[in-house]
Amino acid sequence: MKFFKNEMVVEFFEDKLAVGGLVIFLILSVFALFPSLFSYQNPYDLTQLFLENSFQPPNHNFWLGTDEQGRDVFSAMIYGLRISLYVGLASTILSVIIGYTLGLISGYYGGWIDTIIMRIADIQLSFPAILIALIIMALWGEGIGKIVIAITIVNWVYYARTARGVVLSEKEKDYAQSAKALGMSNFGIIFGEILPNTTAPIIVIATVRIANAIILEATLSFLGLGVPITQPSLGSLIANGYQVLFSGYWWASVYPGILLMVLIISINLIGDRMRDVMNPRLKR
Amino acid sequence: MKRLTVAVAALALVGTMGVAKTLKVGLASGAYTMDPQAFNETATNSILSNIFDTLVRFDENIKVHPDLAESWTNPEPKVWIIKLRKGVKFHNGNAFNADDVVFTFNRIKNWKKSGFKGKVSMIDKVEKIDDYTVKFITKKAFPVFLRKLTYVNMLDKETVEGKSDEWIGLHPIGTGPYKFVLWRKGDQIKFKANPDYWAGKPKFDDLIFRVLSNNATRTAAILSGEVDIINRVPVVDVNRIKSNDKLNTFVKPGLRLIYLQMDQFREKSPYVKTSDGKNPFLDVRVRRALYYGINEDAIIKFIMKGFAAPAAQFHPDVVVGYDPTIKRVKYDPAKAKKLLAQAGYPNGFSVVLDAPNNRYINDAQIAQAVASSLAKIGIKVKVNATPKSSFFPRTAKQDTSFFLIGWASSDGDGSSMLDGVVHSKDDVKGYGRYNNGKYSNADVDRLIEESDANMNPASRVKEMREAQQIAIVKDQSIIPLHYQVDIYASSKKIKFVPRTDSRIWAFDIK
Amino acid sequence: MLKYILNRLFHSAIVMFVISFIVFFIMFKAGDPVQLLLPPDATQQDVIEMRHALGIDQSFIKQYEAFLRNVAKGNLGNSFVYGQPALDVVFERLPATLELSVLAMIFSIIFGVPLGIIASIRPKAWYSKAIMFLSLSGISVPVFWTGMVLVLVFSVLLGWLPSSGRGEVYLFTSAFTWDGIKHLIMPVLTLSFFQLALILRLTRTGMMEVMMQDYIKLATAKGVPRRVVVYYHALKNSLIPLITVIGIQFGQLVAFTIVTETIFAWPGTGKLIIDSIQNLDRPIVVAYLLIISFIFVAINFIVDVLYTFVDPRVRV
Amino acid sequence: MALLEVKNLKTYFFTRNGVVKSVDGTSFSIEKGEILGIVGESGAGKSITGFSILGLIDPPGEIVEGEINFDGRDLVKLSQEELQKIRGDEISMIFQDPQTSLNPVITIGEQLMEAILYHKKGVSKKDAYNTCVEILKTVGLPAAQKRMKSYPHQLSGGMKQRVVIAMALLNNPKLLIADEPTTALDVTIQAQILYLMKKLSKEFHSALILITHDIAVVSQLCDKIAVMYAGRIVEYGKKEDVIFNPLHPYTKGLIECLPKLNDDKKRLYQIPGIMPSLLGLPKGCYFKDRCEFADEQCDVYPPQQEIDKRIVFCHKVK
Repeated sequence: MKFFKNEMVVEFFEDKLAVGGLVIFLILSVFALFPSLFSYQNPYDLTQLFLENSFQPPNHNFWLGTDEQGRDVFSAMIYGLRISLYVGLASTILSVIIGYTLGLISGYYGGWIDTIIMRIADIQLSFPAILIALIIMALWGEGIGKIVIAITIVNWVYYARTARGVVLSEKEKDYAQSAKALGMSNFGIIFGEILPNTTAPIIVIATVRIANAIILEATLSFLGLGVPITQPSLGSLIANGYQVLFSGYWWASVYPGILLMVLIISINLIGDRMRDVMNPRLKR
Repeated sequence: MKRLTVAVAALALVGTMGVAKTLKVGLASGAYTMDPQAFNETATNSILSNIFDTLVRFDENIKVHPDLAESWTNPEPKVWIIKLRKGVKFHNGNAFNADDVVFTFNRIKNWKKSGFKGKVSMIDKVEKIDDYTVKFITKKAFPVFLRKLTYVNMLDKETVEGKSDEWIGLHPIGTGPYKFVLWRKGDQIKFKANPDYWAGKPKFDDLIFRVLSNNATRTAAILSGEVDIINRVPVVDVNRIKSNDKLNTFVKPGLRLIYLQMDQFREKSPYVKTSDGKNPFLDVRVRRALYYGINEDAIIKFIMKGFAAPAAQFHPDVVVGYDPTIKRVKYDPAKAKKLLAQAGYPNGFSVVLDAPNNRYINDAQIAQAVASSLAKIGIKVKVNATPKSSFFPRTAKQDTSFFLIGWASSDGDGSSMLDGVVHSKDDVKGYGRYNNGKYSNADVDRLIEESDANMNPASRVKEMREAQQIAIVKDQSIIPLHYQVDIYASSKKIKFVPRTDSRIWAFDIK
Repeated sequence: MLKYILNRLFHSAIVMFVISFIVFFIMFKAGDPVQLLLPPDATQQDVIEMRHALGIDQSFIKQYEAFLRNVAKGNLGNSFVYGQPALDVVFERLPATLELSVLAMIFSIIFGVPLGIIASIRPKAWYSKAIMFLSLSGISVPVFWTGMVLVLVFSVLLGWLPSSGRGEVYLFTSAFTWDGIKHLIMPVLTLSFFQLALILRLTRTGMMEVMMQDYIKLATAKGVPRRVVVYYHALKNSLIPLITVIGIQFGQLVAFTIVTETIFAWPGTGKLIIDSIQNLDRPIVVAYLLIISFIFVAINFIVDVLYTFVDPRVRV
Repeated sequence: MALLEVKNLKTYFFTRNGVVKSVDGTSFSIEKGEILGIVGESGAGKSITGFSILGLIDPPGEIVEGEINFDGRDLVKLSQEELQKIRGDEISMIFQDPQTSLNPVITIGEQLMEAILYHKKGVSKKDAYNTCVEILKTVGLPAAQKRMKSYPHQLSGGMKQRVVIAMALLNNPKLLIADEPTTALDVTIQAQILYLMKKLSKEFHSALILITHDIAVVSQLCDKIAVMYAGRIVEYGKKEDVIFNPLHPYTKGLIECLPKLNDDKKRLYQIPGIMPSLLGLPKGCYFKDRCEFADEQCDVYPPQQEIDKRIVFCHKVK
C-alpha cells in the first residue's frame, strides 16, 4: 500500500502543469494563512480606511489601487482569498463528513434508511445546485457561515451518492465479509474497514468540488447573495468592482477576478492530475 | 439636374414626415403592472403617467397644476368641488366624465390589493354633481388633498367595470398623451402617440421604455446611442457621459432623504454592546455625537461623487414644511468624542448597522462609509447590508438597533414623513408606521396632528417647522445624511426636462 | 413501456409535490411581502387589508391548502407583485430563457464534442495539451467573469456588440433577425463557455476509454479506416454517457441563465426569479421552481428515450 | 518462399517503470496453407507478436527492430494507410474474447459488411450483404439473415465468436491470426470452433497462426509449433517433433502438464515457479530459475541451436 501511494505521488509529479498548480496553490495558501504579513492594511479595520483614498488607480502606495471606500485592493484581495479558500474548504469538509457518513450508512444498511436518504438526494439532484443555494441565501441573508452551510446543503449529495456506490461494491468483498464473520460491529466495519478502502474516489471528487464551491460562492456573492462586502471574498470584491468596472475603475474588479481564476485553475490542475493518477481505467 | 432636385426634395420630405419619431428611454427598473392603481412604486408610476391623466398634476418642480380638473374650490374645510375638463376622450373613444372619477376613487377604496389607499384614505365620499362636476368630502380638514390627487390615475368606468384585475393589469386605457402598444416584461414597453390628446399631439410618434437595470449596461446604452435618455445615471459614470459631446447630463435634486435611525425605546437594545449594558441611543448626547461624527462631506464627495445634497432636516427645500433655519452641523469628531464621553462612553461602544444593499443609490457603500467614520470616534460599527427583502421586514419588527433607510416626500409635502417617521407609533390613528426607532415626543405628536388638519398654509408650515425644531434640533430623533439627486443623461438631439418627482413625462420632452 | 412511463410520471409528481411544499414553506418563513408592496406612507390598516387580500394572514396549513386547491384547478395563484397568474408571468419569460439555454447547449456540443475527440486521439500532442488547458480554464472561470470580460471588451472598448437586452424578436426568438443575433452572441458565449469545456472533457475521457476497447482494435484489424473507427465506431459508443450528461447539464444551463441574464439584462426567467425572491413574491418563486423541476424531469425522460435509440442494449 | 517471414522482431513497451521487452528477437515463418501454433503462458508475448504483424501496436509500445516479410513486403516499413489495406483483406485476426470484440452499438450485419466495403471498392451493398449471409452460414450460424440485423448483446458467446471468425474470413485472407480464439468459450463449443477454424483455413487456403496457451489445442491442429517464453521463442519446429520429442526443458514441462488418458494414477505435473516479470528478467537464460537442469552455464543466454530442422535455445540440448 505504501509503495502504491508513493508511486502515485511520483506519477503526480511527472506532470509539469500539475506541479505548477500545486506550487501556486501552496503560495496562495501561505498568503491566505498569514494575510497580515503580506497586506498593507487590514481591510476590515474601519479605522484604517479613509474615504480620501477612494478609487486611487494603482500606484506606489496602493499597488493595485483602491475601491470606493479607500480600501487597498491588494490587501482586500489577500483577505478575500482567505475567505474564498475558507468557504471552499470548510464547505467541502463539512459536505464530505455529512455526505460520506450518510452515504456509508445508506449503502451499508440499505432498507428504509437507504430509501429515505437516497430519495432526499434524488429530489435535491432534480434541481440545479445554484438555485438551491440562491434561495437559501436570499432568505437567510448574507454571511460567511451561512454560505458555508448553503454550499454544504448543496454538495453533500454528491459524496453521499459516491460513497453509497462504493460501499455497495466494497461490502461484498472478502475483507468486509470476513470482518463481519469475525464479529466486528457494523460501526467498526463501516469506519474501520470499508472507509479506508474507499477514500481515493472521495479525495478526487473533493478536490474538484473545492473549486466548484469557490465558484459557487463567488457567483452568489456576485449576485449580491453571498459574503457581505464588509468581509469581502474574491467574489464579492469582483461584484463590488463590477458596479464601477465600465466607469474606468477597472482595477477594483479585474485584479480580484484574475486572482480568483488563478486560484481555481490551480486547484483544478491538481484535481485533474489526481484523477488521472488515481483512475486505473485510463491506464494500461 | 432638375430630377435630382426633385429626388432630394422627396427624400427631405420622407425625412421630415415619413419617418416616425421615436423616443427611447432606458430605465433602471421597469413597470410591474399596467394597472395604475395596483402597485404604488416610482418606476411604474413614471411609465404609466404617460398613458393616464390625473385630476391635478405636478409640474417639474412639484407644484400642483390642473390636469383633467379645470378648476377647484374648497368652500368648507372638508369639501372640495372640482370642475372637470370637457371633451376629453379615453384612448378607446369613450368620453371622460364625472362617473369615471367617482368610479376610479371607489375602486381604490374598495380594492384591498390597491397600493394607493394611502392617497385616498382621507377621502370620505366622492359624489357626482353633474357630468363635469365632482364633490369630494374628506374625513377631516385635509390640506394635502390636492397633492394626494396627483397619484390617482383616471380609469374609464365603461371599459373597466366588471373586468378582472388581471385583465386591467394588462390593458391600460387612459386619456393621456400616449397609447399602449406592447409590454415585453423585463425588456421593453412600447407606447404610441395619442393624436387626440386634449393638450395637443405629442412630439414623438413612438415612445419606448427599455429596462436596463444594470448600471453599467445603462451607461453603455446611452453612450452607444441605443437609447435617447437614461435615468439614474451611476454617479461614477457622470464624468464619462459629460465628456461625450453628443450627450447632456442633468442633475435634479430629489425628494428622498437618506438617514440613520436608532432604537430609542428599549433599555437594552439587541445589537448594541456597551460597557454598562444599556442602550446608549436613549441619550440624546450619543445621538448628537453620531451626527457630529459622520463625515458626510466625504461621503458625498467620494461615495456619491458629489451627486447628493447634504441634509440637516426631514425635507429638501421644495417640500412644504422645510425650515431654512436648520443648518447641518460641521463634521467635528473631537466634539463627537466629547459628547460620547459626557454620555458615559469615552471608549465608545459597538453596534450593528443594518442597511439594504439594493434599495437606494449606493446604500451599502454609504453604510460602510458611515461605519468607517464612526470607527474614528471609537464606535465600532459592523455593517449588515442585506437585500431589501430581508431588510424591510426586519426593521418593521424592530429587529435592529441602528439602521440606514430612506424616505421620499413624494407628495411634495412634509406631512408624510412627519406622520410616518416622526410621530409616535400609533397603529389606530395610522401614525408612525415607519418610526421603527420608536422615537416619541408628545409635543411633536400634537404639533403634527394639528398641522395635518390646518387649512391655513402659513400657520400650518409654522407648526411643521416647530415639530422639526424639536424632533431634529433638540431631540436628534434621526441622523439625516443627504438627499439623493436624480441624474439623467440625454442625447443632445432632444430637449429633456428632469422632474423633482423622478418621473419621465415624455409630453414635456421636445 | 406504458407502465414505465406511468411509473416515471408518478415519481415525478411526488418529487414536484415535495418541492412545492418545501419552497412554499421557505417562502412562508421568509417574511412579509406587504412591507415591500405598500408604499411607506400606507397605514397599518392598509397593511392588514392587503395581507388579507393576498391570503397571507392565514396559517401556513390553510395557505398551503388553498395553494393545492388552486393547483388542482391548474393555477398556481396570482403574483403578489404583478397581479397576474404566476404561471402566465413565468411562461411569458420562458422562451427568452430557453432560447439562451438551447443555443448555448447547441454551441457547446458543436464545438465541445469535436474538440474533445481531437484531444483524445493524440493526448500527448501539443494541440491536445493546449485544448485541455483551455478547457481547464473553461471550467475554472466563473460564468459572471466571462460575461463581464466580454462586455468590457466587445461593448465598452470595441463597441461591436450591444451589451444588453434581447433585440428584435421574431417568432418567439431573436435568432432570426440580425439585430437579435447581435444581442444573442455574448450571452450565449458566456453561458456556453463552461458547458463547452465540460462536454469537451467528458468527450475526451469517454473516447479515450472507448478507444482502448477490443472492438476498436478489431475494427482497425478489419481494415476500417482510422477516421471511421474514431468518428463512427468509437464516437457512437462514447456518445451514450454523454447524452446523460448533456441532459443534466441542460438543467444547469437553465439555472445559470440567472447569472447571464443579470449581466446582459436579458428578459428571461432568471432575472424574474431574482427580482421575485427579492420581492418575496412567493407564487412566482414556487411557479418558477416547479417549472424548472418539470423541465428537469422532462429532460431526464427525453434522455431515457434517446438512450433507447442510441444504445441497442437498453431497448425496452 | 514463405508467405510470412518474421525476422528478429522486437516490440518494446516504454513504460514509466522501464522498458518492457514484450517481444525480444523473435523469428519464425509460415507457408501458404500452413498452421503455426504459438504457445506460451500469458504475458509471454504471443499476442503482442500477433498484433505486431498487423501493426496494431499503440504507444507506448513500438516495434523497435526486425522485419515482417509478408508476400514480398516488409510490413514494418509500411505506413498506416498501406497497412489498413492489408488488414482484414490479406491478413485478418480473430480476438480472444468474443464478448468484447464486437461493437455493442452497431449491428452484426454492418460490422461484417464494413470489412468488405472498405476493401473491395465497387462491390454493391447488396452483394456485400449476400456475401456476409453466405459466410455466416458457412461458419454455422443459424438464421443468418436475422442475425445480420442483430446487435451483439442478442447473441451468445459462441455465436459471437462465429461472427468474429466469419468476419476474418470474409475477404478470403492469405493469413489468419487467431489469438486464443476459444479461451472465453465453453469447453464443448471450444472444440467446435477449433474444428471449424481448421476446416475453414483449409477450405480458404489461408495460412493460420494460432496463438494459445493450450498445448493440447496446438497438438491437434497445427503443422508447426513455436514455444514462447518471456518474449522469446525457446523452441520452434514441426508439430510431431516438438510434441513427441521436446528438447527444451520448458516445452517438456508444458507437455508433461497434459493429462494422459492411459495414466490416471500420476498426479498432474506442474512446472514449479512462475514466469519472471518482463521488468525483472534474470541474467542469462530466462527459464533457469524454474529449470531442474540449470547450472552456471545458464547464466549466459543460450545461443540458437538447430537440431533436426528444429530451433532451440538451451545449453543443455546437445
